[in-house]
This record gives sequence, structure tokens and C-alpha cells, in this order.
Amino acid sequence: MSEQLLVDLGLLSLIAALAIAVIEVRSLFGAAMLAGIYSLVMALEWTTLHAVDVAFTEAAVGAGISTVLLIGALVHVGRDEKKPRRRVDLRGLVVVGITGAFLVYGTLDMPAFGDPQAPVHTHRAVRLVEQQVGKLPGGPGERHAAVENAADTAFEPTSVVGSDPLDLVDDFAGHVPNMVTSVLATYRGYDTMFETVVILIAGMSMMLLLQRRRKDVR
Amino acid sequence: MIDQAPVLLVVVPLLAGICCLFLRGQLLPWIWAQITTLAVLGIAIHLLFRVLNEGAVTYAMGNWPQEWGISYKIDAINIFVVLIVAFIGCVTTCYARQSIASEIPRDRHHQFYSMWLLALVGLLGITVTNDVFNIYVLLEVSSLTIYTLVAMGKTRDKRALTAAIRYVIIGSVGASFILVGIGYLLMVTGTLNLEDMARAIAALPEPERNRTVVVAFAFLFVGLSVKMALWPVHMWLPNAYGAAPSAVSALIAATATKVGIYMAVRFLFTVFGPDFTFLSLSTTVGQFTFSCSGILLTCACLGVLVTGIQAMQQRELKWILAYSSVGQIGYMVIGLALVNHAGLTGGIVHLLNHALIKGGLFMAAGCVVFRLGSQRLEDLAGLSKRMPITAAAILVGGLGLIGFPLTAGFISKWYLVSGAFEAGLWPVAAVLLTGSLFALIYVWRVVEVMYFTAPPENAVKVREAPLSMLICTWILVGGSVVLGIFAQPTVALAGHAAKQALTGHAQILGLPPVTTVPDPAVQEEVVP
Amino acid sequence: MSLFATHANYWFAILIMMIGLYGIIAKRNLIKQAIALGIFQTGIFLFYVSMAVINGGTVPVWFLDEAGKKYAGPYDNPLPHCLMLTAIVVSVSVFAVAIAIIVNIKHAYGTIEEDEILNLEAEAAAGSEA
Amino acid sequence: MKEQLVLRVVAKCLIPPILIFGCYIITHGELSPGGGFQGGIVLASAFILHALIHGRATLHQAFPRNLWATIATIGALIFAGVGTYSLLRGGQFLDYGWIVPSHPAKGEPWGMTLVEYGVGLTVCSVMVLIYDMISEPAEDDPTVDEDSA
Repeated sequence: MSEQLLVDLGLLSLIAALAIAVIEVRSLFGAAMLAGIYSLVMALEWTTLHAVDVAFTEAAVGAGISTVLLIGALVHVGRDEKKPRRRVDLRGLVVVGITGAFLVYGTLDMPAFGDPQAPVHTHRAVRLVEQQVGKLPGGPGERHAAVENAADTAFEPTSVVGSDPLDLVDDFAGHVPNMVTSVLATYRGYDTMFETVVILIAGMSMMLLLQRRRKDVR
Repeated sequence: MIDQAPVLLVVVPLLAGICCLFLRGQLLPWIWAQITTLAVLGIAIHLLFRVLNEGAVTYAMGNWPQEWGISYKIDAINIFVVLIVAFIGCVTTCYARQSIASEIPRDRHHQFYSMWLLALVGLLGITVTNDVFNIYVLLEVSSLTIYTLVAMGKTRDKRALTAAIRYVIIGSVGASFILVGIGYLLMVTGTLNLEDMARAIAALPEPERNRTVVVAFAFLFVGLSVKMALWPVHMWLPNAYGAAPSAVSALIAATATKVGIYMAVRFLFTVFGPDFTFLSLSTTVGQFTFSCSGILLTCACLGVLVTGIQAMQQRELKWILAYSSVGQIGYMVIGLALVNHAGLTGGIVHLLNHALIKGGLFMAAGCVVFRLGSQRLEDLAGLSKRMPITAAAILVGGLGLIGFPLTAGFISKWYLVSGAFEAGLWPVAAVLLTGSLFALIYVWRVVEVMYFTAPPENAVKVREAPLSMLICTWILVGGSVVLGIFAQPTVALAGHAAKQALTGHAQILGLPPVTTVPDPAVQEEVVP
Repeated sequence: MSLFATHANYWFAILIMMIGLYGIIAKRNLIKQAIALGIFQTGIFLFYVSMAVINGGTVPVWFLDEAGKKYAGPYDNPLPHCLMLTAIVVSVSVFAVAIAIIVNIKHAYGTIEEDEILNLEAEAAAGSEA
Repeated sequence: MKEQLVLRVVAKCLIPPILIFGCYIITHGELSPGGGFQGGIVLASAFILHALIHGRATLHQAFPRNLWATIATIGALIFAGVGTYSLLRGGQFLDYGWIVPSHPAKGEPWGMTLVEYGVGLTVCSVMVLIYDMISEPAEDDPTVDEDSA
């Protein structure tokens, strides 16, 4: 067993323990705090899995905004949960057991963790990683004959940051070094647009549902 | 610009929905929303003619090849659903003006109509997209807006809030199940494009023995069932439909679950393929054989019967309609699960017919709420004298629910029953007829109160509902009658879509269809 | 043991999902249900991110090696990371909307315990019948 | 918490660096981890910190609530607008190459940066709005005046 796996499993056990604590602790204030800690440890786990962007987002969202939101809500709803009738909900355990067993059954045919030959790494992702997905015909390059070769690669050795000699961008021939950003903003830019819309919707829902009415329309 | 129609279908309401937040007042946001929905309807009709003339229309976002980027593909199945959503969106927006003005505080209208348009964006986007993850994101766009729209019913009925939170929790669990299913599929296929995924699954050695694919299928199946409110997992639906603002009830009853059913058709028939879904995936345990089609038929039939009985026990008009919705969803699912051309045609044409009937009925219920301020059955007494046009709309719509001849409901029932006979499933046909009987009973309860009970002595004198609301109600209810008499065009479109569903998977793989798929003209039996 | 070494990450992801799902089913407090929903979703994110790992891979950001050339790889797969960024945003939006509705429920019903709300609604229905 | 001297001084020292760091994350998202979403939240945290210490009323004096809503809308419009711009120029939706049609490869980084700023603006203002709304007193609470708290 490698050290990587050991660190991983250690963190994951901690996360699972924290998750159980969040669910089971009776004080909602405690649950909010534990949920923040849970998110921070989760961010740590994601760093060990090399998902730095996800870790960054989780730290900002889970430990930041969600906690603010929860504490704000607790001001309204009070900080304690009513004592449950039973400590353990058997019906829940049965449902969860069956679902979980089924999911585990599904993992048995999956490629091993970290297998470089897994389809998810070989089927379509190679060209995403190398940023060599050419555009379809019909782009602006073809209609402006003066541009040479523009349709071949999407990126060229210039960037908004400028062609300053100190700028490291040129070392990557103008490609975007952060692949996650490149996938997010270009190939899957359409999803990202709706991600922005979802955030906007969340803000508007908060305003629709929580804003006090002005005095003149009350 | 004309090549851009597929993306304009989504981008026009998106831009309009965002810009709507800049408007103020009551009238302006509504006019804005009405113009937008009219434009969307225009684009949808344009696309219909393009699909009929040229076959499937594709569109690549950002000009990236579809295997790497996100693309749209509009074929005979989704153009049908797009038309339903665009048309209902247009009519309900027209209806919404006075109904919403009476139910929503007047300084919130711009936000409300913004949500309204974004809900349409989500529903239309799910329908035309060709990318699984895009489906998930747009599903959440539509769900989040609908949660909020339902919760806005709080000013009239505080049960809207509990209905909304239940919808949030159950709906999000359903969406998460879909996300798990997508993840399992991504694991074994490495792609997110629907067609690419279909090819990759078919290329696996024995996909039905691949445990990951089977579990992914099951989770998608459960998640989609939640979203389309199939019987055992429909718990979120009745209260959400009952307590939402009237215009919102009409909109979501006529579109949201229909889009859920469309997604099920897309996944079951296009991604996994009818052979995999309905033939390969059966296991025999002891003397029982479990197959996907069997499970779907069981859930749908039980749903029709159980919710029929529940609808009879309700005391409020919108709750009766809501429970009846779950039963009607059962009819559509029966159509899918029969896997023959007649059944599938019946199921798909029922998407439209039920959207018209139930949309019209919820609008009529909204008219009642608008004038009476209540929708409880006993308050409806003598409605035929007090609001004769609204009462007539409820009567005609109710006949459609029963499946009375000369209404659209009859056409769909006809195809469903003949599909059931074709598949040799007598019990299913019996359930379809029993469902109609139950519908007769719960519709009769309403009609009896409206027509054969004298209004109470102390009843407040009410006028008929405003003209704009009545016209919209009658457009839908009347439309259902017209489509019951002149059913040829819609049945032809639905038949086209059914054929596309049955043959689409083989087309993607570039194979001759393995299942014997009948020509719509010569209706043969499909080997299930 | 070998199966454990190769699939343990997936199983932990499933374990976390199931802890969340249990919370949704078992807890009657609406805030708790919303938190549990969040935990369920982080389990799914963990599954996707585990999918992206390649043995010997590194963070999916190109960098220069000692020779001043682009490091050739392997890099971890950026696609699941990108999907999960979107999904995290969606999950926090759902959480925000859920909290907004729960606060409204507290103001309308005076409680956020599901059992008590159901009792109140049943009483209201019985009262309107009488 | 206005009377807490330590808090006020620490906040005063922290807020400008947080703002700069937020902008850095948004702009530098192409080169290093980060991007519009993360940067937007970091930006928002500066405003939330200010509001926590000096009260929401002070925040509303400088940035009224409607301004936040408008900024959120504009952010989403920037993203959708970049896509629509290429569509109006005759290309496919969100094809950044059309921003500089004579030199498509230059359009890509422009498009990505614009889009990231759009996301950043929306996320920042929505996060501030969320904080603002959740600290809003109940609608039927008679003891509270408008915009105090």
C-alpha cells in the first residue's frame, strides 16, 4: 500500500467521521461549524487528489458562503434540533444499505483507481489535455484569407496579458496552462454560462423570498 | 442568422430573462415576457419545418466538434416537445398577467417574470441539448426556478412553502441520482455526448453484463422517475401543483413532467437503445422475470389506479387535478414501456394532449381562485350559474381527462389501448379503461357540485373571470377538442417521433435496425 | 485486498453519499436535511474527482520542468474537475434556495421540524372541514 | 460590532488586500488555479467582512441593494453577451474567435478573460446579496426599522 493511498484513506476516514458528526450532532450551530470543518478537510482531500481548482472552490463555498448562510439562517430558525424519537432510523438504514450496496456492486467493473488506460482518460480527454481540439470549419479564420493557419490551433503565442518578456505565457505557445479553466471557458463554456445563470437565479430567489417589502407597498 | 435558430431557441429567452430584471412595474415585465415567448414559439415553428424538410438539425456551440464541445441536436422527438413547451409557455404567459397580479406582491413582478422565462430556458435547453452534463445543468436551472415559483404561492396559501421544500429535497436527490448515473457512464465511456456515449456503450463487450453500466442505468432510471413523477416517487407533485400560484401550476403541469418523460425517452431509447433497455436487461430470479418494461408497466399501472382513487378523495380542485396528473403520467409511461409503434405514438401524442387538457384545467381552476378566492369543492357549488364559461371549460377538460370520444384524450387512449393489444398485454388495456372509469368518477364529483348543486344562500356575487384569462383557458381546452376531431397532424408528428425513437439508436450505431421496427403505415408488432 | 487498494476511493465516495442520504431520510429537521443534501452531493463530487486521477499524474496545470520545457505529463484529467466546479456551484445555489424557503417556513409555521409542520397542516385541514 | 477597535483595524488592513487578491484570482485563472467563481467569492468576502463589522446599513450607503442586483445581472449579461456577439458577427454561439475576426487566436484569450470577469461580477454580487438577504429581519417583525440591523 503506497503512502499516497494511506494519506488518502486517512483523510477520507476523517471526512466520513465528520459527515456522521454533522448529521448526528443535535445543536444546529455545532452542525454549521462542523460542516465548515468538513468542507475544509474535503478541500485538503481534493488537493491530494490534484484537483486544485475544486479544492479552491470548496474552501471558498463550503467553508465560506455556506457557513455564512447557515449561521444567518440559524438567527431566524433557532439553534437546536428537536430530540428525535429514535436514535437510529431503521428505515433509513435499510434504504441506504441497499442503495449503497448497489452502488458498490456497480464499481466492481470499473477501471482501477488511477488506471491510465481507463476510458475516461483515453477516449476523448487526450486532446482536451493537449488542447488540440481543432475547430469545425466555418470559423472566422476561413473567411479572412489574410490569416494564416488560424483554424488549426485555437490558441496562438499571444495573450491579453501582453507579450512582455517576463510573461511566461509564451513558453506554452499561447495555450492556456490551467487546463481546467481552458475546458471550463472554451469547450464547455456553454455549461459555465448556465452555471452563472444558476448563481443569478439563486440570488434572485433569495430576493424574491426574503426581501422585506417596502413600506409603500405593504 | 437563420442557421442559428437552434441556439436562439434557448438564448432568446435567456437574454430576455436576464434583461427582465432591469424592468420595473407590473405591465412592462409581462409585455416583455409575452413578446419573448411569442418569439420562442416562432423559432420553434421555424425549426419544426426545418426538421420536417431536412431531418435532424445540429448546432455546435463555440464551433467545437460535438465529441469535445457541447452541441444541440433537434430531431423528430424533441421538436415535438419543444413545440409543446413553446406553445404552452406562450399561452400561460398571456394568462399570467391578471392571475399573477392578484397573487404576487406588485414590486416583485420583474423578478417573477425573469424566473418564469429562465424556467422556460431550462426546459427548452434540456429538450434540445445533445450533451449529458448540459442536461444536468439545465435540469437544475429549470428546477431551481420552479422551486422558487412554487414557493411564491406563499402569499395565498402557506402550504406552498412546505410543498416547495419537499420538492427541493426530493428533486435534488433525484437530480443527484442522475448525476451519479452520468458519472458511472462517464467512467466506462469517457464521453459526455449523447450519441458518442451510445456508441461507446454499444462498443463494450456485452454491455448488459457490465455491472457499471447496469447500475448507471438504474440510477438514471430512478432519478428520471423522480423528475417525471412516476408513481411511487411522485410525492413532491400533488402539493407543489396544488399550492403554487395558478399560472405556475398551469405552466409546470403542462411542461415540467413532459420534459422529464422526454429525458426518459432520450436515455432509454437513444443512449441505451431499445434492445439494451427492453431486451437485454432482464434477469430471472426464481420464477419471476424482472425486465425494465415490466417494472415500468407495473409502476405506471399501479400509479394510474392508486392516484385515481386518491384523486377521488381530494376536497380541493387543484389537488384533484394534481393527483390526476400523476395518473396521466402513468399513461405516457405505459406508452413508452409497450415499445411498439402504436403504444409509443399514443404515449408521445398524450404528451401534447395532456399538456393541453391539464394546462386548460389548471387555468380554469385559476379563474375560480381569481374570483372566489377558494378552490375547495363545496365553494364551487352552483358555479355553472355564477361563472358559466369557466364551469364549461372544466366540464370539457374533464371529458378530455376521461378520454371521451371527440376529445384529444380519446385519441391517445385509443393508440395506447391498441398498443397494449398489439403487445398482447390484456391487463394493461384493462388498467387503461379502469383509469378512465376512475377519471369519470372524480370529474363527476366536480361536475355534480358545479352543475347540480344550488349555490349557498350567503354566496358572494361573483362575475365571470377576466376576458384574457378566459380566452387563454379556452385556447387550451378548445385546442384539446379540435385535436380530438382533427387528430391527423399531431398523430402523424407523434408517429414520426415514435419511429425516430425506435430506430434512432440503430441509426447512431450505423446498423440496420435489429428490432423489427414497423413502418408507421403497416403497423406490425415489435418483438419485445 | 487488491480490490480494496484499487477501489477504496470509490467506496469512500459512496460511503459519504450514503451518510448524506441517511441524513435526508432520517432527520426531521429541515436545516439538517439541507445540510445532509450537501453532504450527499460532496460524495458525488468525490467520486468524479477520484475518476480523474492518473497514477503518477500531477495537477492539471501546465508547468515548466528544469530544462525550461513544458512538462510532458501525465497530467490528471481536467474534465471531471471542470464538471465538478459547475456541480459545486449548482449545489450551493440549491442550498441557498432551500435555506431561503426554510426561513420562510419558520416565519409562516413557527417551526422547522417536519413532524410538527405535518401536524399543523393536518390540523388546518381538519379545521377547515369542520 | 462597531465599537471593537481591534476588529475595525484588522478589517481595515485586510479588506484592500482581499480585494486585490480577488481580482488577481479572476485575472490569473488562466495560468494558475482559480477563476471567476473563486475570485468572485473572495471579492464578496471583503464586502461581507465590512458589513459584519460596520453593519449592513453602512454597506447599503455605499452600495445600495439594487446596485448589487444590477451588477449580478450585468455579469451574467457579459457572459451571454460575449456568446451573442459572435453569433451576431455570423459565427457560432460562444465562438470567441469572432471577437477579433481578423486574428481569431487573439480573440480566444479576450473571450476567456471577459467571460471570467462576467462570472466574477455575478458571483461576487450574488454572494453579497445572499448575505444581505439572510440577515434581513422577518417581514412581520415590528421592532425593526428599514435598513438597520
